[in-house]
Amino acid sequence: MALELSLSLTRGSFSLQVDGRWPARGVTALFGRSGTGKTTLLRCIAGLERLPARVVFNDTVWQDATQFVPAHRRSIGYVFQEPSLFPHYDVRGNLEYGLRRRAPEARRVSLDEAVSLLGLETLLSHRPPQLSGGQRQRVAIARALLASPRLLLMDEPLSSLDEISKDEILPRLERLRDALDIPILYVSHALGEVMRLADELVLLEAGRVRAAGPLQSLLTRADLPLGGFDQAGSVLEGAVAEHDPQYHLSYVLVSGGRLALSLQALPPGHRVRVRIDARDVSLALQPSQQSSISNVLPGTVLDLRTEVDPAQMLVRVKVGADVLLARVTRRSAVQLGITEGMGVYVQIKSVALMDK
Amino acid sequence: MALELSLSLTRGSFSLQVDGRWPARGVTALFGRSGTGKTTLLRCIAGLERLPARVVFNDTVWQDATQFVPAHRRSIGYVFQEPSLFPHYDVRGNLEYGLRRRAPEARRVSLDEAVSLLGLETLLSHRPPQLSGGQRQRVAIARALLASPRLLLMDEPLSSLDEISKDEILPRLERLRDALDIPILYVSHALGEVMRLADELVLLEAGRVRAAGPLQSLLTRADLPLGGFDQAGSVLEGAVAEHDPQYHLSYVLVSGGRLALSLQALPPGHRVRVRIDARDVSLALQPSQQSSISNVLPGTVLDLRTEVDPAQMLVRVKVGADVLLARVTRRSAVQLGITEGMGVYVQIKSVALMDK
Amino acid sequence: PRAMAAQLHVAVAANFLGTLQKLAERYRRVSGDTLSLSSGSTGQLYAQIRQGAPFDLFFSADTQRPQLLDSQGLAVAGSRFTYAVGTLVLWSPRPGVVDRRGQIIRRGAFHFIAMANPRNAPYGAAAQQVLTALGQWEPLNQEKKLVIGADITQTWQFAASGNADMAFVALSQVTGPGGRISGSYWLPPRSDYQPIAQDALILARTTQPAAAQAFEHWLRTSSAAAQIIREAGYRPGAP
Amino acid sequence: MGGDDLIALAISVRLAAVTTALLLLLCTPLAWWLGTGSSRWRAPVNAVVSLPLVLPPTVLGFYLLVFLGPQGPLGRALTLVGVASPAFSFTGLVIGSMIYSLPFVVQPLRDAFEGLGTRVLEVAATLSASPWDRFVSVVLPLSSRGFLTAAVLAFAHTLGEFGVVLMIGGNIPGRTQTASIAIFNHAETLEYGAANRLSATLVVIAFLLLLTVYASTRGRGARVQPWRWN
Amino acid sequence: MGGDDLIALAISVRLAAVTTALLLLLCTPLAWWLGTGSSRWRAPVNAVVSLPLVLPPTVLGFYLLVFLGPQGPLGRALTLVGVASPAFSFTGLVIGSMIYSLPFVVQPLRDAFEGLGTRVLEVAATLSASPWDRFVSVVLPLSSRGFLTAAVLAFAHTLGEFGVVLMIGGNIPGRTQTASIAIFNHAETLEYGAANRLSATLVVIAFLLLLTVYASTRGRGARVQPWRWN
Ligand SMILES: Nc1ncnc2c1ncn2[C@@H]1O[C@H](COP(=O)(O)OP(=O)(O)OP(=O)(O)O)[C@@H](O)[C@H]1O
Ligand SMILES: Nc1ncnc2c1ncn2[C@@H]1O[C@H](COP(=O)(O)OP(=O)(O)OP(=O)(O)O)[C@@H](O)[C@H]1O
Ligand SMILES: [Mg+2]
Ligand SMILES: [Mg+2]
Repeated sequence: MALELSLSLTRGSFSLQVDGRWPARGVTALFGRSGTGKTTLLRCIAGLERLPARVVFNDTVWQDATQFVPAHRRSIGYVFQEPSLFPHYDVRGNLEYGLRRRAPEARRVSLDEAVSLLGLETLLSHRPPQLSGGQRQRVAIARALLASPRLLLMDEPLSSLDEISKDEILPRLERLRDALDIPILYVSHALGEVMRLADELVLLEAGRVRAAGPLQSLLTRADLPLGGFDQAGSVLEGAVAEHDPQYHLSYVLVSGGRLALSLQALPPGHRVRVRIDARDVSLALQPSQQSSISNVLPGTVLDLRTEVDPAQMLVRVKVGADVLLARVTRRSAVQLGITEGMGVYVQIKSVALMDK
Repeated sequence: MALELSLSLTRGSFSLQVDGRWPARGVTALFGRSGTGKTTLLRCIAGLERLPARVVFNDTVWQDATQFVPAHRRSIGYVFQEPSLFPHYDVRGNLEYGLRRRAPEARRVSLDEAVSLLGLETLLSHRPPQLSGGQRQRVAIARALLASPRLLLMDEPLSSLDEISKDEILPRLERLRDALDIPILYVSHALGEVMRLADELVLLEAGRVRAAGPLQSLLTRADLPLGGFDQAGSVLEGAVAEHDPQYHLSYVLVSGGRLALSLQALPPGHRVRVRIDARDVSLALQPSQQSSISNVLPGTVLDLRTEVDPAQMLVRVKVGADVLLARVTRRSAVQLGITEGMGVYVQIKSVALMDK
Repeated sequence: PRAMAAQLHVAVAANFLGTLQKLAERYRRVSGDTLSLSSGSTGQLYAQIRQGAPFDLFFSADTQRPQLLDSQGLAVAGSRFTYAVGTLVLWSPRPGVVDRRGQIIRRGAFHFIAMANPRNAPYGAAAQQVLTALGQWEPLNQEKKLVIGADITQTWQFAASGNADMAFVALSQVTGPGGRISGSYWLPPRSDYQPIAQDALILARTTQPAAAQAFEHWLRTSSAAAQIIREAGYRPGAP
Repeated sequence: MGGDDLIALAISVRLAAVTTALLLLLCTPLAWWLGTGSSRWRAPVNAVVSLPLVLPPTVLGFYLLVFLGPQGPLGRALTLVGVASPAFSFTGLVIGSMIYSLPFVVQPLRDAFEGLGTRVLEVAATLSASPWDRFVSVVLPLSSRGFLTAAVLAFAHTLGEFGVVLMIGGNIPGRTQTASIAIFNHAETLEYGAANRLSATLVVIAFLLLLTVYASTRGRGARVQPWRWN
Repeated sequence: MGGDDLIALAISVRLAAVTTALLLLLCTPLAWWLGTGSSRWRAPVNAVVSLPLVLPPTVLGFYLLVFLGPQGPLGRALTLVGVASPAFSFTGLVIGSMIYSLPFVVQPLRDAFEGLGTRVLEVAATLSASPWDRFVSVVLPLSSRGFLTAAVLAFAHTLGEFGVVLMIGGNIPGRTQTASIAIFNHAETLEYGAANRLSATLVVIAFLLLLTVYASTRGRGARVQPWRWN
């Protein structure tokens, strides 16, 4: 399953040139600054821009020099950057619009599922002007899901939602994605959201793909600007080792050792991915005792890099077969005498499971 | 300077009841979940909803039982949740709309300032449909600023902006706010943004004010849900003590001791506020050596609280006269034997200055 | 005899407009006075006059409306006279359609006969009388073969455009230069319909009674005027 | 009011209804093209659409009559295929009224379509709605205001139309004599009482009809529309 | 083409221009109220606005004449204050044309205003624009399509109007004889050549005018409008 793209478009001084073949499975995050062409790219994939391009989804040619499958026959779901609800329908009408246009046997999400997934129970008879910004966004997501698409395009779908709603919706969305196996192309500015959700990452810069590939490998690459983000971090593969119900902890074995994280309802041996943010990682020369930091693994410093803020340094540490990022002050780096190749202990304050 | 509000409104099953007097200085954050009435409240203050209410701004009665100052005479700036640009003007026309309607002597922001503040230099001749979502939002902010308002209402103004743009815009906005002394009422879902920007916090829940007061005091209050947020933390008052140019560090004296943070161009003695996130704080029984964690202060445990995730605990620690939040695993808390009244060392991985 | 040439405002029934234009031109040459002609249907002009329209003279297409105005005191006493008497003709623009004896009406080999509205147009009333005399009024009405023009011009247009096979129109409409008539036609016997007299009068509101009377006098007595009227296909009224 | 007047009234209402329905049907594609297309022929076609208004109705009617008549281009063509000329028939009335009321239908519809914007259609397309489906489920309801105005103008204008109708219909009682012609006839023959009665009836019928339409439809339209994110 | 025809043409164009301008001016507030107000009188007023169309023009003209004439209620009142009755004058033509073209102006404007939505006005208000300022700087440009349609319909319709104008103006050459009446006169006197020439001139003038208007304005309108966030 893959999405093959080749397009080139110029609008005034802006130009978008994309050539690539990205796996269409799980969540592919489209990450880039404002105005780099993320929305434009989604529109091209959806068939909303008429321009010479080549778009192939899972071996179905959607567009090339000789043919153009119009948007309504591409079986996509599109959550627009602005919620764009139908003003002449209430919430239920909006939700049913796409649902009705799928044959019953092709429906993979029921109205009730979508409604409870996005917490719309009390809003069904509201008209769009009677909704708050975040409520509108949730309706738009539910509407797209109910079209049972083969590919879901989401343009910053959670930007107007509060953390609690996000925390509620994201895991359910992830489960739905896995259950239904709908690949998602997900535009976001928030690296945190991306790290949490994405399997693949496409990094756009000024209309060009700067890098594309599995999230893990891109996050810790020294040549990409991702380390500079507040929420920079790394993603590790591992397997559930055991559970500690007393402290509500689960242990995950990664290449470099054992990590404790919040209790998960997963059988031992289950393969998981965990996320470790650079800001949660500190370095020590000895494994500390008597600290609340519970995860400490030995590693080897790969390199140090100055950040935008000269008081900070980003240290890449090889832990087992993985690379972790650690953000430390320059003073600490000097005082601890951190140099390339040196052995250190990484103290990890917090490890998050990426629902996989 | 204060904003006095007293209003009550019912729409279907939603009701908004607000009574309060909030200081109108610096940034007051309006924080609350989606659909709790933040937008509705801003609209009432702006004079966009005709309803019985009492609104007094700096001793000017904007609205009470006998009078109603219409929106265009309230001298407000309003950044709507949807950018809402004028479709019949290009970016320059949108920006000039409010500017032109201020007498030249009353203008406090010039077009060039606003343009460079929000990075709109290359977009001036674009029409709204030729802008990306984030660009539209930036234009809307600049437009509101150029109206030189006496009160600025901002409804999630940065929701479509990437971190880098936010990091560029926020400090400049803060400086402008201080230079011009325009009070800002700032709606946001993102606790991080709020902690960074706000002086005062108003916590809305289902149409009611749950709590209102200075940011610092609210953040660490045990009875409020703010500790439960991923980005929970605390804000401390302090004064610049000295600088360390070698490591690009500045030292700030807070009630509990000395904190190192990124070098600031501030004279010693300058009063500042610093932000410390709960996730950046770990606890230890002894001050650690040989760790990259550079800020360690002694303190006393006030209380422990279980979080939504049972594997985590939120510990409130008295450090000098301040209260810090620390997020630790339940296991660590038990292993370290943390109890109320116990003396601990707080290890602070990262301290952020709040441009004040 | 008068110091300045007058301008008279004349309301004229549409069917006589062309003829009155010629008369006015001639009169201007003999008297220096000019006529400004406002045409319309008789009913409309009548309504306007009752509402105080600024006309000096009124040339009606019938005798009824002038009589009414006279009795309402809106006319200069004694000024009403018959300026022309029309002749009805059944006409088709195509040769060989209308026979010289009007048998075609009885034969019924046509789709439509056009005629003016008998209730307000004198030519329409005359046509109805002719059809009644032929015993065809009822049957043609039943078969809906009669198309009714609002006025005699429209009736002519129905036939001229070929949509009606033939039409009862005024002889004045189909008389070309030199008295030639194109197409085919039938002149019903005058005994079959009442004379189509058209009356004129001077309006009481006129501000130029002398000039108006002078024109009326010229029209009633001048042989040149009678000649023009005759050439247009009318018979002049009794002097 | 006489029986003839009642019949004329019925013909008028029927004519107005048929004309309005046909015009809405035929003008929708034209207005769509004018409102959303990008051809450079749009400006001239827009201009041409308004031209039927420029000529006095009787004159327009006369030209139509010539065009439709046995010697006219269309009339001749019709005769060749064995169809009777529509002059002096109800069909003729409908044709004439349609031509004359064309601008009243095209222009409001065009404005409505132009004002729709593309976003709602894009959303519908991503929800698998085919172009026709989009038209029915999105364009129609969101242009209801334009359709209402078009229908009201066409209907009212056809009720009152007189010149074209008289010319092309031939004022045949019971067949092509409409209420407007009947009123005109009454007025011409000084039957002002009858004219007033028929006028009043026409006005009252029209008023009640329009009132019903506006009272029911406006409300809905208003609820749907004031909300826009522009 | 004779001098009289040229004069009639000039009167027609002037009448259409004056009527259109006055109608746009007067109907804007009415249409605004109809389009954005919430009074329960809106439906009946909406219905009444369309009624001038329902009567045949000559009949409407007749009633107007009765009303405005020296014996009519308004005419008599005017005479009392020393103003001449507007019947049979250019003023009368303007009044008659305005009444008859009223619906063509009110309805497109109302639709345009109704379609604006409240958001742009709110934004303008928060940028210190007074209601009048908002109207000029936001409502007018964003309703340009409605104004254009209203103007085109009113102008074209007044050019071709015949019945009302004939009745209330009295067909006085050089004063109230418009081109449409002149064409009618030519047809009455069987001067079909002259009628055709004048008709053609009228149509060509109107076409060129409309073409210019559409070619210049439409383009702008189209650039502004297709973008909407709804
Ligand atoms: N007609 C045009 N002329 C010039 N530039 C244009 C035109 N249309 C679009 N652009 C530019 O195209 C770029 C891409 O816009 P796009 O909406 O795809 O950005 P984006 O990545 O989605 O940004 P955001 O995150 O802010 O939504 C923008 O920089 C915009 O200014
Ligand atoms: N007419 C109505 N009937 C019922 N509920 C309504 C109506 N109008 C608004 N509401 C409700 O009012 C609430 C407040 O909306 P508001 O836009 O103020 O929320 P908000 O705090 O700005 O949310 P968000 O962060 O999502 O923008 C919403 O829950 C909405 O559903
Ligand atoms: Mg975008
Ligand atoms: Mg909101």
